[in-house]
Formats: sequence, C-alpha cells, structure tokens
Amino acid sequence: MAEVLIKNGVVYDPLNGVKGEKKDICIRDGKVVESVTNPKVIDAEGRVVMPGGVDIHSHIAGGKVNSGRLFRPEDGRKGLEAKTKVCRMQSGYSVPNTFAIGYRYAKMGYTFVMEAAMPPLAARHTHEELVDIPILDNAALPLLDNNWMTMEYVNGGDMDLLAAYVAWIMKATKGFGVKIVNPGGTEMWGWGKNCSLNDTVPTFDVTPAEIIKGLAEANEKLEMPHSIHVHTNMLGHPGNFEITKETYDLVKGVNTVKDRQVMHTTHTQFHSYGGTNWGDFESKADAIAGYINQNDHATIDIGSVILGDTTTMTADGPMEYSLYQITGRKWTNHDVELETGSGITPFLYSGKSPVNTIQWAIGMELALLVEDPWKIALTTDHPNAGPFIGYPILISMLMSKKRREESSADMHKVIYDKALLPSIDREYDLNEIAIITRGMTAKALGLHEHGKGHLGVGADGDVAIYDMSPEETDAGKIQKAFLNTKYTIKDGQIVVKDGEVVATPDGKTYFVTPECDDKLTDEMMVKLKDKFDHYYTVTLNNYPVQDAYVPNPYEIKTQMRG
Amino acid sequence: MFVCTRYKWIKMGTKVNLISGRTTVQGRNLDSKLSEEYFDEVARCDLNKADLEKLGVAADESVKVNTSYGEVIVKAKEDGGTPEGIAFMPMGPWANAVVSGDTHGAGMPVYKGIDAEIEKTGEKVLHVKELMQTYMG
Amino acid sequence: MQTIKLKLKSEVTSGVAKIPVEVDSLTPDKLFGKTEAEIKAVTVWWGNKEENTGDLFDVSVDGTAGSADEVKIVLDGDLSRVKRIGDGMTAGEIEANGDVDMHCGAMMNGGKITVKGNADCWAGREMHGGDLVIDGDAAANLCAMYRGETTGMTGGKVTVGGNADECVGQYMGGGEIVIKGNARMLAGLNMHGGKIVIEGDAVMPGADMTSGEITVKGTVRDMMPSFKLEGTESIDGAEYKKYSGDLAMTAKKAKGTLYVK
Amino acid sequence: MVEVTDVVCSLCGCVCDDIVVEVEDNKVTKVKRGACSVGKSKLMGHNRIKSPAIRVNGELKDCSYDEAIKKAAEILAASRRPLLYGWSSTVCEADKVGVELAEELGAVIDNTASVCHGPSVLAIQDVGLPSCTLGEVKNRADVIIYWGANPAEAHANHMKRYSYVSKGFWTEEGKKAKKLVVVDVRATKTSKMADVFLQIEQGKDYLVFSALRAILYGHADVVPDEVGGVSKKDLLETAEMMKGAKFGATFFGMGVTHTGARQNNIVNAIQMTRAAHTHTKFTITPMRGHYNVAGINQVCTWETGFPFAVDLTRGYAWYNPGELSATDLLIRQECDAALIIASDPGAHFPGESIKHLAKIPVIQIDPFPNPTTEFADVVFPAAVSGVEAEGNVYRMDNIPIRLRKLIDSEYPEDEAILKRILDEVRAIKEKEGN
Repeated sequence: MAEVLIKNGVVYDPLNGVKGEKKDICIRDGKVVESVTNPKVIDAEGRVVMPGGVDIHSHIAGGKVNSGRLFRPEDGRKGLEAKTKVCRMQSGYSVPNTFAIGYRYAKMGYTFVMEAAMPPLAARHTHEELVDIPILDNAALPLLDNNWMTMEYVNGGDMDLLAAYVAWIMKATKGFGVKIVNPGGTEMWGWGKNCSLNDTVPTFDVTPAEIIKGLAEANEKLEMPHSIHVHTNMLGHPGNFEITKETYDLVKGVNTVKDRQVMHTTHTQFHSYGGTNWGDFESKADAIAGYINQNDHATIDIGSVILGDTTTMTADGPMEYSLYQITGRKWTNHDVELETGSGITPFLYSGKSPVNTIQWAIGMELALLVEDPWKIALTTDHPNAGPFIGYPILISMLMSKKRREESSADMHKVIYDKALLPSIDREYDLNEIAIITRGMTAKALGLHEHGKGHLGVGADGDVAIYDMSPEETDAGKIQKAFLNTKYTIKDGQIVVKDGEVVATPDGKTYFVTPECDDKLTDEMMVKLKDKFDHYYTVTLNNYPVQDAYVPNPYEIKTQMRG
Repeated sequence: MFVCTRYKWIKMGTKVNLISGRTTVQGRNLDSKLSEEYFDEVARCDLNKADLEKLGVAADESVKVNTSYGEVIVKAKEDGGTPEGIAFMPMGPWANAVVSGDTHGAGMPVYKGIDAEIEKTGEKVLHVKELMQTYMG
Repeated sequence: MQTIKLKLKSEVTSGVAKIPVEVDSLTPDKLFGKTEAEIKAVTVWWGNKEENTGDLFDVSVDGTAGSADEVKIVLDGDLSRVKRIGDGMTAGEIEANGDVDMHCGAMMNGGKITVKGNADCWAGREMHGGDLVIDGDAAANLCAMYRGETTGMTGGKVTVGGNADECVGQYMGGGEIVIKGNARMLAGLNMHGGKIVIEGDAVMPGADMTSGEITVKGTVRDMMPSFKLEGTESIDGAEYKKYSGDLAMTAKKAKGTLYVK
Repeated sequence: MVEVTDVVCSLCGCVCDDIVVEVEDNKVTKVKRGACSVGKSKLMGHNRIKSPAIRVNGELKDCSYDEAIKKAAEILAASRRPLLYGWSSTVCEADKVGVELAEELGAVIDNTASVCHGPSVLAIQDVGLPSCTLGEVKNRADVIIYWGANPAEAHANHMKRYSYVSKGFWTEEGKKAKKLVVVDVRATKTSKMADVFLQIEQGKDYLVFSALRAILYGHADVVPDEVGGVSKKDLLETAEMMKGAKFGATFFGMGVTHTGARQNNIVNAIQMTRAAHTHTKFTITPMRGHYNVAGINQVCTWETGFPFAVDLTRGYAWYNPGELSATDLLIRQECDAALIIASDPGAHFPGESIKHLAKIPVIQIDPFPNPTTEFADVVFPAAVSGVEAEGNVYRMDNIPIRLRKLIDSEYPEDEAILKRILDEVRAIKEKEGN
C-alpha cells in the first residue's frame, strides 16, 4: 500500500514529548512508521503539524441529535451546501447532517469524535448515524446511570453484578464506556421531577452519589479504557459548583490499574456556577479549577460557549425542561423506558445577556486556570454550548489575551464584575493546544494505546497540517488556520487539501467488549430477563445491536478483575 | 364516567360531512388490495340508520357520493357509531375519488370533513382496476 | 427608468408536466447594469437543470437605469409555474401580468411587486420591507414564516384584492396586511406584532397570538374560546368587540388584540 | 418445521417484536402468538408480483431485471423533475440508497408521512414534542387519551402491549387503575372502552384543544359554555382528570392530522400537553401508520437535514411540505417521472393527484400488485421486508428494531434494486458527460 512522507513540518506531538520540532512523519499502510522507501511526499513547508484531533465529547449521532435536526428546519437551512463530485449535500449549523459533520470536523483536522450519549435501547440508531458520518473514526458512550438494573444493584451493593450488567450493556450496544447523566434525575423526570446529588430516588432507594460511586467501581473492575464519563447533577443551576466538587470527591478513593483519571466530568462550564439565582449568578471557575489543580483523579472538558443560536440537547430531561421554561421556545422530550431520557430546546447565547456573558467567560476561565493541560479538554459540548465549528474561535481566544480583551469589550459589562476572564493573562502555546485537542483526549479515553492522538511509530496515520507557522500570533489567522487545514490525512490518505474535502473514506467504530465470569453473567441475566419479560417493550433477543450496524469495527477486549 | 353526545352537526337531507379512515379489514388487505375482501370492505360508505332512511337506501345498496372533486359509487352500510350527518368511508381508492388534492400549503389533503351529497343509484360499484382505468388518458 | 420585459415562452408550460421555473436570479437588484445579452445569459433553474433566461423567456430591454431603484421588470406569459418572483429584492419594481406561483416576494426587503392575478402559497414569506400588491386571491401561508422559524413577516405592506387562504401572517412580527375579501382559517396564527385587517369574513382568527392587532370587518366563524372580551370600541364609525388573547398561551403572553364585529 | 421467536412485525407503527411463527419448506405456515389479525395477514403472505415488467402499448410485459433496471434508469436520468415517493414500508438501508438516488438525480424525495403524519412533523417543527417510549406509558401512565385515533381497529395491539390494557411496573393492575379518554367524531370500537368519550363536532378539534389549554392555564372563565360540541362542564372534568394524572399519555391519529386545521391541530395537541405538563407529567405520541414511516423520516433527516418533501434540484436540500409533498407536486402536474416504492399512491392519494401519475412514466418497486401497478410503466417485484429480508426500522416512538428474515426469497431486496438503478443512472450520466 501507499507510503506517505510529511516533510519539513513543525510537529507538535505531546504524547511523545515533541513540542514543535522540525520532524518528518512517515506513514505506511495507514500507520506511522520509522521510515519509508517510495512515498508520496507532502511538503509541510514549516507549517504546524499535529496528530489528528480527538474530540472527547460531542453529540453527533443518534435519536436526540436527529430530533434536533428534525425539529429545526430553520437551522438546517443555515448550512446548505450543494453536493460536489466528492461530497454529499450538507445542511445545518448547530445540527448539521451526517455528511457535514464528517467534512467539517475533517477540515478542522479532527479524525476521531466520541458521541457522548447513547441510550442503550436506541443504540442501533446511534450506530446507523455513525456509519453515515464520513471520514471520522468514532465511538459512543452508552448511558448507564438511570437504568433500573444499575440502581437495583447499587441499592443492593452488588458491585460485581453491576459490573456484569455494565459489561453486557457495553457488548449489547457496541458501546465504548460508561456515561452518567444527571444520575437519578432522569428517573425522577419520569414523574416530572428532578433530584440532587444526595437526594434519594424513590422506589429504587438510592442516591445519585451512590450511583456514581458504584459505576466508577464497576468501570474499574472491568478495566475499561476510559473512566466513567459524568454529567453531574444540577447542570446549569446557579450555585451548582459545590455539587460539582462534591461529585469529584466521591470517587477519590476508587482505584484504577489504568494510567488515567477515574472520573472524567464533562461540559464543566455548566457546572461551575456560583450565586443563588440568575440575578446574583457568578463564575466559580476558580473553585473548580483549584480542585482540579490539587487532585489527580479527575479530568474535565470545558464545554465553552460559542455566541449565537444553537440547539441544546441532553439526556438530562429536567434540565431541558427548565431551559424551555425560561425561553418558551420549542421543546422536545423523549424519556426512554427503564434507562434514560432526553430533552432538546434551541437556545441563543447573546453577548448582551449578563448570564450568557458569564457563561461565555467560564469555559475559557477553566481552560486558563487549570494549570496542567493534561487534565482538561477543549469542547463546546457540541451543540449545547455551541457548535463544534466554533473550536477555532476558542483556540484563538486561548492563545491570545488580546483577542479575549477585544471580545470582552463587546460583551455585557458584567464580565468585568462577575467573571474572572479579564484578569487572566495566560496564553496557550501550540503544544498546549495540541494537548487539549488530541494528546489529553486520547489518553483520557485510553485510545492512545490504540493509535490515536499521537504520531509515534505504530500510531494511526492521522495527521493535521495547519496553514500557519508556529510563530503566528495573529488571532484571526490562527482561527482561520484551525478552521480549514492545509492537509488532513486519515489512515495515510489525504482527505482534506487546501481546506477542501478530497476523499471520504469510511471511519471505524471503536467499542469495548469486557468479559466477565460466566456464573456472574448468568446470575445477572436472571434479573435482566425479568425486566424484559415484564417492563421493556422490546424483547431481550431483539435488544442487542447486531453486527450489521458496525461494518467497520475496532474491538477492544477487556477482562474483569476477579 | 361521562359521555358527551350532544352532537350539533346535523345537516339536512342527503348532504353529509364525509370522513375517511382506517379499518381492521382494510389494514389486513393493505398488501392485497386486488382481493374481494378489500373490495367489500373499502368500496363502502357508512351512514347512520336515520340518514339511510332519509335516502331510502337499504344496507348493501349502491349510493353515489358526490363532492366538488368527483363522484364515486359505493355500497351503503349502516353504522350506529357514525352520527347523523356524517358519512364514513374506509380509506382507499373509492374514498379518494372524491377527495381534493389541494393541501392549502400544508402538504396534507383534507381527507376528513368534505362536504358531500349522497344519493341512491342503480349504477354498479367499480372494481379497483376499473376505477384506476378512469384516471387514464 | 429602465423596463425589462420577460415573456415566458409558451413551450415551457405546454408539456404533460408543468415544471416550475425559479426566477430568484431575476430581480431588479440582480439585473441592474446588465445588457440584454447579459440578461439572456443569466441562469434560472427549470426543474433540475439550469437554463439561460433567454432560452425560456423572450427578453427585451428599454431605457436605462442609474440604480436598481429605476429598474422595472415586467413578467408576461403563463406565470402560474414561475416561482420565487422578486425573492429577496430590495429595490425597483416587478409587475407580473397573470397568476404567479409560490414564494412571490419572499424575503423581500424593498421595492414593489404588483401581481395582476392570483398568487400561490407563501407570497411575502418572511418579508421585511417593500410593497406587495396582489390584485386577485392569495393562497395559503401569505406572509408566513419558513418551516420551523418563529418569525414571519417583519415589515412592509401587503394588499390582497381578493380572498386569502389559511394561515395569513403566521408568526407575523411587524408590517401590515390588508385582505379585501375573506380569510380562511387561522389568520394571524402565532402573531407577535404588526397589523392585519380582514375586510371580509374570517375563521378562528388570532389563535395563539401574543401581540399585534387583527381587525375582522366581516363575520367571524369559530371564534377562539380562549380570548377575553375587554369591551367595545368604535373603528371608522363601526362598533367592534375588543378581545385580548390568546389565553391558551398563558396570561403573561396573551397581549394580542382582536377586533370583531 | 422450525419455530421462530422474537419475530418482528412489518405492518404498522407498533412494530410488535414478540411474535412466534412456524416455518416449513421456506414458507411461514402458522403465526402462533403475538400478532394481531392485520400483522398475521402480513406474515402469512399474499399474491405477489411475479416478474419484472415493462408496459408496452398499455400492457405490462414480463422482462428481466436487467431490462427493467435499464428502462427505469433511462426514465429517471431523462427526467427534469423526478419524484421519488414512498419509503415507509421498507427498511432504512433501502431508504439510504433512495436519498442517494434522489441526490444524484436532482429529484424531489417524499415519503408517505406527507399523507399521514406529515402535519405532526410540521407541528413538531413549530413547538417540539414532549414524548417518551411506549414502555414509559406501559410502566407509568394512569391517564391515557386517544384523540382522533382508533387503535382498536388501526393499531390492534397498541392498547394491549403499550397503553391502556397493558400492565407495567407502577401499573400492575392494568386498566382497572387507569382512565381512558377517547375524543372522536364517531363512536368506535375504541370509544366503547373509554371512561370518557368526548364526541366532538367534525373539524372542531382545534377549538377544543385551545379551550382545554385555557382551562389548564387557569382561564376557565373565558371559555364559553360549549366548544366544538363539548360542554364546558365536560371540558372542565377532562382537564381535572388530566391534572390529577400521575403520568398522562396522549396519542393522536389521522382523525386530527387529516381534519380541518391539520398541522395546527397537532400544534394545539402538543400545546395542550405542555399546558398539562405544568401540573403533572404529560406526554404525547403520534400513532404512526406504516412500520417504518418513522424510519424514513429519520434517515431523510440525518442525510438531508429534513424529514420529507425535500427538493434536491440544486444539489442541496430545499424543504417545504405543501410545495414539495407528493400530492402537491402531482396535483400541480409538476413532475415528469416518478419512482414509487413500498407505498401505494394509487390507493391513498386523492383522485386528482392520481390523474397526473397516470400520465407520466411511473416506476414501481413493491412485492405486491396494487392500484398503482395499474398505471406503472416499469414494475419490480421485491422481497418482503420482515419476512424475506432483514433491516432496520423505527417504531412509532422512534425505537429502532431490526426486522428478521424468516424465509428465502426469489426476489431481490429493495436496497439491491435501488443500488442497481443508481449505478445505471450514474453510467448514463457518465456517458452523457455530466
């Protein structure tokens, strides 16, 4: 197969300690190798070269994403682009169609995206869309926290059986890791209610705190590549930062044999709020960042706001209902039997709004106040805080205080009273940008062991070449370079050249198959079968995702610890 | 338990408000619309006993259903559930022969709530193939 | 002043299928400054193929224009399958001699369109300014929004000489609509600004309105059951009942005004 | 004889998946359990289209698949405004090829939602849809409303499996502890089971929804004594019943989507649900008809951005039901060729629209002969999805389920036929230098 040699680039490969060195990259048969003999040569001419981007948390596929598209034709009409000889048609801005997701991510130099929430019962849907997204390698995190099975095992303290159930769900959904969203709250939402971290969920008699801790233990028993991935309780509520910190504390004592965090908490911007109501609302990014700085068991992603109209969507049904009550705009809700739910509502982040202004500041504050970039990832919780297409804006903001000052001047003046951003001088360098967009994310997901997020020998031949020199300081030029690569190379194939998509190979789907003791599985299955016999409306045999849904599989096997 | 039955939409004589909809037998024959069972079930118009009497029509006699958009011959049936002034036809080619295609910018034709006139007729009910032939040429 | 005459050739609409021609590229803004030959070379969509205007229309140009304001386009021929007349125009004038197809005056920002006939659905959709005069009837969704949007017309004036079909001015936020004849069901649906006057009859006007004003001079059939009678008022010498609504949207939002005889 | 369990029904939007059948000599010989009479009829099979055929001088003449593919591709490639319609009684895998074909042709693609729950989709685009999976209703709902729907006839297993009659976690007692409200113009098999039957005047649904909303928001004072044939007293009692629910579930059918204000009836039904939700948990779900009409809406949305009535003329999607839905295109005589798959406009479109279909070249892909076959010019027999072919479908609550293949077929699957037409269209365009 073809060989590729990328010459004269300035390489940022943080997982291998390469911080802006002039270095050649050799690729053969889609993998990085020591040397090549007869390669196609790409002259990077002193441009910035990074491994393909790895997005740790984005909503790109599945029921609620598509419900977002379906109920927002007014968003669909915003991103219309005609088909070309290479590309299919595109539509949408905050909820792009499958093709546009693949092309737009690839143009930004990303080659792997994690779908952050997959309802197990509707897993087939998530996979149908993932397959339809061109270019990107992908995976999805099944929701496991409001499942009746989970709550019953947590209630009984049966952590081994809980692990067996988690293993079964992972296999049945072809999922990658354990997702937790407003634990307990979504079950309560079945009755139109919500709950906080230490409230008891009636009927199941467990607290969200117990659910989180139980799933963290089960996750580590299964030696999953990724830690539990948590959307903590009370998202978006003023004063929630205390709950966020308390949530981090829950798993402090959980041991892992893996070289990673034991908890990743996501879209932390929405969970770093001070005040008691929207009137005295303020940033508590410093408190959260302080915690992360002092502890090593938790990582976060920022979920930074991109100003403008977007479509919010989450498995956190009650949160979306609150948001809809504020805006009065259209609202879709979809509770999923015995497992989870979801809500969707459009939202406009306006620089004229004091609340939105503080939210806008918090995401960046987190990124700037967390000292070690290996603990933090760049996200917008696409499309919740804004669409992924806004990443280059964030990158330019993090790299330029000047840009932040210019933008702050256009925001509501509350930014100078209740946000910390104006007082922060730090500017990210390209090495740090490479960490929060590929090195850290691949490592936090455990995918660095599977060739993602770095350019060492044996890594996937996924490379982004940005049309900028490492010395570039102009924020506008940085933003432009990160929006459209000079080249994006996927598995050794050029997929983007000069900002245009030139090839659209299929991506692979990564999933984990944890094995555990048969006797344990058998015991778990008795309970599970009862759920299907009496409460589910789909039969047990029709539930697991068939192989046909994952035509390009990448399987990662793990074994439960005894 | 309470039941609201004060039904006010009663028109005079043979003028009716026509609605179409699904039935079990119609559904059972979705994949065999050329069958006799489908013909018997779908080429029909349900009316209240009082309306049938007004028309002087017995069950299974032919009636002509007339709207601004077309006319069609079907068998009359008595149905106690259908209020006076309402005619029900199972969804299918016969009902659709008298439905307007105008969707008023909604994409959906008005399949229910069509002003229709019903009269007794001696003409025969067309089979589905014959009915389709009327659209040709 | 410049007059550009575009007469649709009869063969375009004489086939078994009457495939629409979409003329969003033929507005005073876009044709200003072009020679006759250049206008003939402007492409329009006819079905799934792009054609030269000169191949579908007889084109003649008379006079000169110093700006788009001075351009008048006169459309002739069977226009019943000509869509998007004056789509997005900001200046100048279009006169359409006959019935026109959908989206006439959609996204219009300025200038004037006169339709000497009926206009099909979505005339004046999301109109922001200018004047749209329809001598005949207007089909459904006059001055309404695009699917999913919550704002329709925001400015300008629309006058319909005849009747209007369902959902006149849905999600209207501003501007004025006058219907000389009757309006079918749900005129002013979801209206949150602007003014609608219906000189004839209306069915269920004002449903879900949160602001703005509707006046029905004829009879109202199926008055919404969720409006509050506030009293009576005299308009142009006639006595009207004044309602506020729609309380089905909650009291906080029910700030619309409906005048009914 | 082999017994096959967990068979998935490919008839209506209920997509029951616990059916047990017997298969012998490559035939389904018996439906033992699980299916309603409509579903059973589907599984047992019907007369088939026997061979591909092309109409010559008014008569369909049998031909090979190759010949039919060539003819179909020629018709479509030459068309200036082709319509690709149907897609609801086939699997998502075929629907995906359909969207690609439409894109290649610059066609309009529409599906049967446009004459079924298209108005519901428009309503969702207006106000959203607070809904849930059917299992939520089964386990929690104590007040169930069927509005303009007659599941006892149209979705025969719906009440038993999912709603009023079913027993779930918090609803162990079944219907004894539930209230059933039916709103309809006619007394039906369903209304006979109801605790409350509101028999409303035909076409007055919109007014009744608004009245209930006003009451639920505390403005009963403005509501007149009678709305749409229903007394204020009955409306007040219905509203109280809704407010008193622990979990309310509204289902609505074509009695509302086909009537009067159509899409705005549904907007109002959803608004009523939102109003009820300010008091207690309330959900609303459309009673989707075909087993995969929800699925083509899903596929069309994730691929084009929009669920139905999509015009791909300019290479990108322009969405507008009422302009681009099939009945509109046909009554306006806009299209010059049509491909009809897994649906039957001949039976289900207004006569005025069929007249134009009869005039233009029509390609039909279907396992069964139907009224559309009477004027189709190229006919492809296809395997029956859910009996002879597997694939993904979406239940009325958008839960994806994989249809099972029970027996082998001599006929190709929809997906395979479409792929061959697509390849042939591309070959023609290549030759023409496009």
